[in-house]
Amino acid sequence: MMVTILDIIIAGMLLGGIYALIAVGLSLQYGVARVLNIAHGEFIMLGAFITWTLYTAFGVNPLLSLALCGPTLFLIGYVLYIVLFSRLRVRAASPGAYEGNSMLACFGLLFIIQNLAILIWGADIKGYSFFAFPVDFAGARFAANRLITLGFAIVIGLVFYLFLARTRLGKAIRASAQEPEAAGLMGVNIDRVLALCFGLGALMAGLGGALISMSYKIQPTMGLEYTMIALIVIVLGGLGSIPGSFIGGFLLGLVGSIVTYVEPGLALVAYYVIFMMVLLLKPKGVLGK
Amino acid sequence: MALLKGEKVTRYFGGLAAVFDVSFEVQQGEALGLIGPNGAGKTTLFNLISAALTPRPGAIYFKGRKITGLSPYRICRMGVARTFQTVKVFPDLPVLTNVMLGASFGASPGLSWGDAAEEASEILEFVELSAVRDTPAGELTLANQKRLEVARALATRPDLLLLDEIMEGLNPTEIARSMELIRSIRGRGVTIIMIEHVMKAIMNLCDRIMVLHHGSKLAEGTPGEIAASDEVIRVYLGERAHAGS
Amino acid sequence: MNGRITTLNRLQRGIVPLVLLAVFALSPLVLKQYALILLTNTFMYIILAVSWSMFSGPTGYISLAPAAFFGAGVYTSAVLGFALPFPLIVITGGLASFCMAFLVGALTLRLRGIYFVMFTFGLVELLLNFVLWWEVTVTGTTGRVVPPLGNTTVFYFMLAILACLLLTAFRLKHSKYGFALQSIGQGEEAAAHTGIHVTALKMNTFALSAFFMGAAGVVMATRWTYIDPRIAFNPTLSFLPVLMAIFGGLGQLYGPIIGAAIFTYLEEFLITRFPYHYMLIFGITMVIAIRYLPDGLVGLVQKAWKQWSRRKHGAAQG
Amino acid sequence: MEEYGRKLPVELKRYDDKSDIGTMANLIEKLILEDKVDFLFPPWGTAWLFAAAPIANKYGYILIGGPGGALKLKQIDLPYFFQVLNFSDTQAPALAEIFEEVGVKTAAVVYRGDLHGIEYGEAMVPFFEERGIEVKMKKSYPPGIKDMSSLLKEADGLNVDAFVAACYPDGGMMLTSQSMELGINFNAFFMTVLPFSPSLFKGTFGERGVEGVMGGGAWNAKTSPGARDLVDKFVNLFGEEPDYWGGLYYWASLQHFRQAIEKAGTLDQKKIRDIMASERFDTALGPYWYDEDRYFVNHPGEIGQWQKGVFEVIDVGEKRTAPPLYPKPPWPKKK
Repeated sequence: MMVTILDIIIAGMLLGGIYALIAVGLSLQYGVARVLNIAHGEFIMLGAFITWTLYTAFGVNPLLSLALCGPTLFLIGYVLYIVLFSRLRVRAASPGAYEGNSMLACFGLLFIIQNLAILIWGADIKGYSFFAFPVDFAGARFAANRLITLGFAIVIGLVFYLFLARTRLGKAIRASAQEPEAAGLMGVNIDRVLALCFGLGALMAGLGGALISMSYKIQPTMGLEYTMIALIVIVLGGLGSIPGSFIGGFLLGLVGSIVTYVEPGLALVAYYVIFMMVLLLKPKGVLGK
Repeated sequence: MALLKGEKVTRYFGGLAAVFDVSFEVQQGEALGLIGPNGAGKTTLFNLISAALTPRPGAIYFKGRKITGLSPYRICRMGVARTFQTVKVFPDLPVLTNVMLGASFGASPGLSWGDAAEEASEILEFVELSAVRDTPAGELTLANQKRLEVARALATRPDLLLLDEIMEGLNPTEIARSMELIRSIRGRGVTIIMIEHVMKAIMNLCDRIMVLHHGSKLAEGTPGEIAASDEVIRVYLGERAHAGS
Repeated sequence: MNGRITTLNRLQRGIVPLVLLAVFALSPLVLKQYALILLTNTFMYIILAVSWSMFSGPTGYISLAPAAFFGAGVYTSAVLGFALPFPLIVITGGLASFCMAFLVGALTLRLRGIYFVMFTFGLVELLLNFVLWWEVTVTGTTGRVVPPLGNTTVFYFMLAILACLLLTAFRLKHSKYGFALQSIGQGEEAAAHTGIHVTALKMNTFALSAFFMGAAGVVMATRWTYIDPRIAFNPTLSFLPVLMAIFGGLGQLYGPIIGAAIFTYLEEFLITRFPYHYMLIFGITMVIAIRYLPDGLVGLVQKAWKQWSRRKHGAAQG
Repeated sequence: MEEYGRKLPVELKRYDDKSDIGTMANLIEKLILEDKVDFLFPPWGTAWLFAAAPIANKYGYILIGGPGGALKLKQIDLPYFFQVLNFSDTQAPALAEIFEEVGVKTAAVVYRGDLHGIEYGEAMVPFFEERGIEVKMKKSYPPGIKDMSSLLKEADGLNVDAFVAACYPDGGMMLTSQSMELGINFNAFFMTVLPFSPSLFKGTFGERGVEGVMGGGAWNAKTSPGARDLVDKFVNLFGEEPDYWGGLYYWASLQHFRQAIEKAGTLDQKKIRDIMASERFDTALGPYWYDEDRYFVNHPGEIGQWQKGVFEVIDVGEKRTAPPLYPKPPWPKKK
């Protein structure tokens, strides 16, 4: 069986599902809370390692761990925002200064979380087998765990989207994203909403990490790679746009799959070329006006 | 020859024409008032003249030379200086330095940093800000920040000065001082276009008035003619009254 | 009388750096080898931090590209090897970075805020991955051996670059262009309408700062002796200088210097005593610095000084 | 120590280079200049060795390149640098020989885009072709790749007998788990770095999972009495098996080093170096010596294969501890 076009497309979707999921969290954190969370990948890593630990030490089904990783990471994110970022926000002379400072603080967080993880889990590469068998699909063959990952990514993304679009809290979040001052006047506790957003971003990272650990090998230093991918995706989809991140994720997955097929060594180069081209030519994202 | 000439100047934002097909002429030494309801395209027109935006289509000539497509700093050095509707002083820099930058970069040829200090002191004297010359500009009162913007613009040795609502938010005493300032700037031979909602100032200071409405030129004439125009009163005052209600 | 005081001040100002330069120039005669190596290392970070803050300090454009410019120098060093006399390689490496920065500057004119930050960081990763691919598929190697120089030679080259940089940064900061850069940071639009050629000034300063980073890269490569794309374009070298500069304080020229010096010393101190907690402590310091020192260390000291002198003043009056 | 008339206490100083080459270079010089250590042990990783070797050599310090290294270092004259591992120049022909013996006709070669990958990737092809094995696919992949399924699928589509990867543990883990997940099985599955590590490889995929996988190395407890002793000691101490590539070689190189120091009776690096470069000593793996380029040559094996939980040496010739298992059994069915 030769590698077919369908093969490449589905492989791109599988990759894209993960990309989309990890980007949505970052997009929310930047789009609403205005924190460009460079430590996003570290939250993903935490989710992955919690799942790994639960599975290898206690035999907990990784899909069950999703229910634990999410809330844990949410709590960490929420507290971090209250303790660190809200203070930076209040103090900053301008929105630009806040974005700069909060990003640098995230770099600090990156080092802290990463090195704590190394102390706890060691620096080695880790992995486990879960749903590691092939599934034949439309004449092409894929790993079961990746299909599950894609399925969950889409479901989680949809639920999240509905939450933002339909619930009162979701509407408050979107109001804060568009006009923080007006939202404040309407009785929305802006600090709490922003903390909520940051926490939700971390929650998405935790879920993403748990899903990633099912089909990818994990390492305490894996974070930055995923952060960069998430960054590229949210730029592609337009900063702060949740549906944009989703579409951007699948787009990038597709590009990655195609380039990897032609010349694997150029996959990351292609990502960054796209990233910089979009920044230069369509800074509002490929979907933006 | 007119100092400044606009030919069918147009600018769209999205599908909306902020300025549409406006032609105008300003003579050397003249003071032109630019009035119109909010959103009439006055500030957009300033942005087009000072090259913050490019007219599409349309052309603008300054001293007979086509200036459309040039960058803002070139236009400034050719002799067009401006102030901003929302003040844009350099807040952390001392008042004197704010003005020195204008003298050193905006004037043509630019002054050396040392000469710029002398020139800037003189201009601060002229706008009566000498007392606060070492204060960071951000710490000034709004009225003084507006004066500082005028000073910075003057330091570039302009032939044409664009003043965008420099009296907005000022109290009557400050407005009187501001009018005094504009008079003495005219005394230096500088041509002025001013956007202003303070009608008293426009009527007293300007030789001619142009009224913009929905991006188009509604009327043009001496203050007397404009004050007598029914259409202007209906559009301008009507909307003002409406906005105020 | 006023004039005499300023001349005296200027003289004093000139003497201090000259004395310092002389002290450092003579230090290889006195210092132990390892101290010299440490000093070289400190100089490298000072160069990166100061050249970064030369552009990013006044304009507020946070560039995460130092690793790209430094790496360009490192690679120049590796590619040219013995082909040219070393001082020429240093200049070539600096120029390579200069040109690259100029190009990047031209491309990123329209980008502001976070977009600029992301672009510059993307640049580092793009270069890293591209050079990696290029070396694998085109030249068929990834590692390059750099001819080593003696520790003392490396030290003098670093000192020379640092001296040139400080002189340049000082002259720039106190020239009209220095103030123009500040005005860009405080209101780019207003700066343009005040007659400042904003783009040219930004591009030139950005490129100038990259020159020194590149030159430092050339020199440092000879200490590392072996390099590959991952070593040359190490993203950490983008973050560290930024952090050092902010930690020290951007308002004054000596802020980044102090920041870099403290950080390198801290690194040396921590890494030998707490090897496994070093990066952790580093991260914590970073967060605390940003959380509690908005104007950096220098800002903190200045504030304390102001308060102290005010109190003293007040007491004298009362 | 004869020179001092007594045994000298040994103090170990170790620093963490936080995987940064600049820091590493500084720390090596700190050990030499500041701490004035008597002996230097190397950092982990090929690139790190590359940077450390010239520095140690500059100060006349012996450096035994245990963990990592490459043939490329031969190009530089470093009289104080000793290399312990076997490299592509012996492993590639040994693999080709095994492949010819078992009847491999076609192969796919993928390699990591770095020093290690390129060296092995380039080295294998001529040896394969010499023995009539057609290389139907040869591709590099970048470090940090996230998905290698297209490489596996392509090789599978070409119906090659052998899949050969010059990889590091990250890529090796991904290749193994993705072939399992995709149910792609080759008659021969070889990876340079990873299979030799019982903890990483066997520990992750299980004894049945790794059955039949080949890897660079190699030795096992059967190699010699000393080897069995090392395995026992290691298991006692750390609760896991040592790695079956360098593990025994480093151990033996240290025994060789110790005997050289004893014979020299001094801490003088030059004298010890001269003895190391010329003398044979008996070690855990048997006689141990370096050739004229200061490369250890008497390796107990080149290629290993997991068979029933043992990393068997399958080299053609007398080093072999078990015949190769070919074709490799299919991946175990997972729950």
